[in-house]
Amino acid sequence: MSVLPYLVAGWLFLAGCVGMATSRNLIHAVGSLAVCQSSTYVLLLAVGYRRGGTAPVHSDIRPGSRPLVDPVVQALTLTDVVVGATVTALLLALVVQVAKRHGTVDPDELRELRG
Amino acid sequence: MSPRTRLWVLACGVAGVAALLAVTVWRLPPFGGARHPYGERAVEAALASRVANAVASVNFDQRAFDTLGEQAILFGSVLGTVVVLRQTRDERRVEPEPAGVAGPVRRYALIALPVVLLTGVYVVAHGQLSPGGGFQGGVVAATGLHLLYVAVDYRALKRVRSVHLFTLADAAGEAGYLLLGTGGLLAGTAYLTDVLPLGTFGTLASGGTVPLLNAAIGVEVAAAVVVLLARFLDQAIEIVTSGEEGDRAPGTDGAPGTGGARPAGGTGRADGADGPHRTGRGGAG
Amino acid sequence: MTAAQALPLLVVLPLTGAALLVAAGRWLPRYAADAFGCAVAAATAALACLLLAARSGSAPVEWVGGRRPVHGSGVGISLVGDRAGLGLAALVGVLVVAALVHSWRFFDEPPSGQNGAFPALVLIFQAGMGGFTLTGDLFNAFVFFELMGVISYALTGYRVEEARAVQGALTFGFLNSVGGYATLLGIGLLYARTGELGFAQIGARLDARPGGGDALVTGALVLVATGLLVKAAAVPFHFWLPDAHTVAPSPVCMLLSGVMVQLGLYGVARVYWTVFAGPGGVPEQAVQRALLALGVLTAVTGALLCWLQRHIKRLLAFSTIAHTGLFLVALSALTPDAVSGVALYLLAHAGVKAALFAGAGVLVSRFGSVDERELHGRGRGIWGVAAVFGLGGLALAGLPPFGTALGKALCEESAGPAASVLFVAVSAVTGGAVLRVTGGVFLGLGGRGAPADGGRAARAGREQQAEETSGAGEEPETGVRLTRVPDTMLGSAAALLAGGLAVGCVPALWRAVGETAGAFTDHAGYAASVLGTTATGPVLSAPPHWSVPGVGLGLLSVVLALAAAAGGVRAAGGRRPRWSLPLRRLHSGHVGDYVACAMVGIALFALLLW
Amino acid sequence: MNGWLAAACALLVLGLLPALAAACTGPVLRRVLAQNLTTVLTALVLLLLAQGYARPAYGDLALVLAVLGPAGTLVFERLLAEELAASPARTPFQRLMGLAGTAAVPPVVLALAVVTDPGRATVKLLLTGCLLLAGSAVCTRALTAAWGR
Amino acid sequence: MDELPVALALLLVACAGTAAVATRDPVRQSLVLGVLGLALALLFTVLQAPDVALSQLAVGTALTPLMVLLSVRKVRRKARSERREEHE
Repeated sequence: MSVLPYLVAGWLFLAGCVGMATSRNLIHAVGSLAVCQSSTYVLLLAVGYRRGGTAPVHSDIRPGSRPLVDPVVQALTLTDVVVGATVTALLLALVVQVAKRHGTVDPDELRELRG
Repeated sequence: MSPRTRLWVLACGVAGVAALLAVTVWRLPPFGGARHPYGERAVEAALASRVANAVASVNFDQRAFDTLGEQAILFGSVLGTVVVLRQTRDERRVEPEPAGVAGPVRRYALIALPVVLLTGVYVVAHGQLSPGGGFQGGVVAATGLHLLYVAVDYRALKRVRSVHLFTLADAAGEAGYLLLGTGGLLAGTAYLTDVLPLGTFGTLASGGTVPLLNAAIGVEVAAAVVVLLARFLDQAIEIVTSGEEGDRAPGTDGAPGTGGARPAGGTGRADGADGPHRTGRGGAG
Repeated sequence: MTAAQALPLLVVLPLTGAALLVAAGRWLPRYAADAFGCAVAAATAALACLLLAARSGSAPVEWVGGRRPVHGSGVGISLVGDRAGLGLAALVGVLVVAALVHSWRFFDEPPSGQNGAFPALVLIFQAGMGGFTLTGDLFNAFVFFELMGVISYALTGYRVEEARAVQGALTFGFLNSVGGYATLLGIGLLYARTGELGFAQIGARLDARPGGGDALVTGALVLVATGLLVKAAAVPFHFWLPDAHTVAPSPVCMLLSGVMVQLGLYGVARVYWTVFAGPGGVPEQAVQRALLALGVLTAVTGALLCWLQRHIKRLLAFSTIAHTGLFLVALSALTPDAVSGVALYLLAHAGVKAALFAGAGVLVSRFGSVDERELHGRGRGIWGVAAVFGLGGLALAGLPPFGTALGKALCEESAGPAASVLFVAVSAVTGGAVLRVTGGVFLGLGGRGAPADGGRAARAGREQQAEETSGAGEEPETGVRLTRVPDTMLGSAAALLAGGLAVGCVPALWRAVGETAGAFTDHAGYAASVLGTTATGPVLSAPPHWSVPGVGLGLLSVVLALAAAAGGVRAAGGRRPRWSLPLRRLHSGHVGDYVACAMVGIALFALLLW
Repeated sequence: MNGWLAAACALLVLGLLPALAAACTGPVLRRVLAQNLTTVLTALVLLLLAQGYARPAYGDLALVLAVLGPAGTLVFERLLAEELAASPARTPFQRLMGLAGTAAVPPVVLALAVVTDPGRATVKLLLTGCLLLAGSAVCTRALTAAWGR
Repeated sequence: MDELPVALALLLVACAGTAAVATRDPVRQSLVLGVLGLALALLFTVLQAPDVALSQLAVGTALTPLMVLLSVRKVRRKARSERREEHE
């Protein structure tokens, strides 16, 4: 259990990369990139977890009454989620244009930019 | 590379990276450990500035500069999407068709719409108290607005959505965040310093500038998501290139996305999608 | 306002400008939007220069949000205005202004209702690069890294009507995102080990741990460096760069090749010296080995492919890769002298390369083509552009007194005699390729490259065709073809070239760079200045200066470049050597290939560091 | 580990894992139904977790999911009309999934309402429950209607 | 035993992630990605990060699928019209 979350993070990163490299559809590749990115969420939050801790949000608990997990990694992950969503949007926009200009979204059929 | 070669190259790379990650991960401190020096300092600092949600305090106070960069990313990528999905010279717009949606779905959506918007506002407003914040609430509210498209039709959405106003709100949210930061400079300290009175712990106005920055982000995110989706919707529904489906005579096989195989009629919508159909308008480019 | 307080403004100012441009985009006329963008960019550049000049004593450090650390541990983000950071911010500002001036009449078609979109994107780009140079926090650096990334994909794909543009932007986006996520994984590992995010704080915690660095630290370096090396376009992470440069509008190329790529290198160096250079980091020999190997690979690949191109912008792109390789080789010495050499080389290269891309932009707008063969002899008469290309080629080859020659000489000194051979060869080949273009396009020298005759030759030709990118049939970026060269375009190119020359001629700059390099490579000194403790000053080395062997090697590579260009002009249009086919096939424009190669690159880099 | 957490784990294993499997295989209609089921089950698990960790604040997650989940399913229903129409006839399994989504809500919500002190928290909980029920019912209905055409 | 929810959520995330990559059709993939988003939100909750879980829910349930499906629709429409052109 002490390394399981980290292994899952690594697995997601590799799976996403494999998906991107073997993809036959650019939209699928964007989805794989999202999987790849979820590895960073898992790693960061796993790093900040503390056994028996609870969220560092004092709306319904008294300060100091329970051990807390690390709020910093949560803030980092939040930023990361936003980055992920925006990158997805921009890449999808580019895929739409690729489809328009090349008439295909299969990377194997894109015949430009060689050599 | 041929697919086969690529697979081999990939296999080598993945094996190498997997080995690297495995070796590295084994040296990490065990999952769930109790040593979080930065985290503990951050909680202390959050309580000292009377912000109940330490994550909000990190986001909008202690590491507010990260959030400044993050909202710049959002702002920039929305602008980028607007640029990339613009209507080019060889494209024109067609009017979306009305879509027939089953009655219960439409009723549900019209009732749910205000609930979603309220939830969004609630999530933004309580950002520094309970889980939530500008980003989460902004997305919820913006998504809620699109129930109009999903459960009514695109024309209903267009009636309430002025892309121009939302662009303005997007820029205003961005500028608001940046300008709130200069309060610190005016007070003679560092940029983004919390110079307002801190208020009472656990109330909506606690935490000085935190709720204001949070609200600025909320406005920006909600507006940005609307603008972003507007571009995608325009592309998927209204904009056609010459030679694309919008050009052909109506009635050949129905609107795109609905296919021709389906028998018409029934209880559901008559013609599910706002596909482009031939109109006199067009050639706007 | 103190210098420290002004540091965040280098980010805030352009962002505010961009927000205003977007808000007013509907009403602003075109020229007003351009002028406003230029003014904001210039103001930011001026602020950076002012801060750079006004500096006295230690570097200004600002804790954004006023969260100053107590006893070396705090909760805030620091911005560090040391000379390296501020100098790069100033360089960014200058190039952004040049690019905006160059694009003054560019781009006939902004999105409807968004007249200020292009200048606004460029301003956000400037903010991202400024933030990246100044930040003293690892995660904050990642945020600005992503900001640069997102904006550069959008800018690369700006001309959406062109099939290639969107494809190039897309591969760029994929590869950079993967790199960015690897970096973030590395940041997570470092946070897990040290519980800190500031460069100085992480370094201090690593050093405080008994027993020195271990596999975790090395792995973190590999992952953090991956994203930065993708940005720096080190082989085999470089595939996005030629594609992006082939398709991006010329002013964007000026920014990408002039400074963004080099910021990747800056990031690697910054992270290494502030985080990993201490006793708890990664052994020096391992880093030297890894950087040297990557550098040689990058330089050789870049130079070969540069020579083989006929698409002028792609050719320039590969020359950037070759020079990145040279910078890496020089950096691998890990000494202050090497850093000052690289810094001068980088500054001059930025000016020269940006000027060359500006020249290529003129060609596109004038002829609708950047194909060396198609343009053969058609450039006669536009002597201004011819001069930019000729001088640029000579400068790339290392003609004294251009700053490139000085930087190259200094790098050779610190990297040793074996590396000198590489430096001479690579700069001769890349400079020679540009001179070949100059000779062919502007002087009409040599043959046009007659179409191949006979069945076998034609078949071979077709085979060749399949593996190359021609530069014909480009849409003019200005919408309509220009009949004469606008003064703004030529003026910005000439100014940039003059800047490249000035780097080699101003001894005051050399002294400043020498001091900067000393402070930049000072692991303990950086931590002390950020965390407010005291430390011994950096080891001061002699300021860089010209040397006789350096000038001699520079002249040698110029002669070689001229010879190569002469040979190349004569053989113009000939078949490209068969042995280069596998190398060219690797550059397939295929996302999957690029990601697979990047994975191999990560594994390779890890292997070299172990 | 208390009973609420155990219930959440059980729901995760017995509900979410099969739903994931169903969302990964078969015709599109089945996948969308499974996605809808996942949304509802996730919201319930979130409610149970909030109780199990004694953090009523986590209930906001379920509330947000209860309002956004149906929106997501309707997105699929709207934009996949073609695929949904082409899906083969409804199987008992699919009917079961549609039913399970609606039927699982009341027991969980009522059990939680019993142990919650009456007050704002109860109102929020019941609101979440109602939204979940209504959303799930409407989505299932819309999906099966798409099949019926 | 205390970390059983974490372990189960991790398992769910790993399965959903793998399935998302293995599903090659973008439409079907977007459904699996939706489930992955929910699984991630669950994982974040058991890792005591409700703020992150909330933003994952906000992005993953409706926004991302909507963007993906709109792109798919545009792409298909384009491809279909090109096929027709070839056919004619």
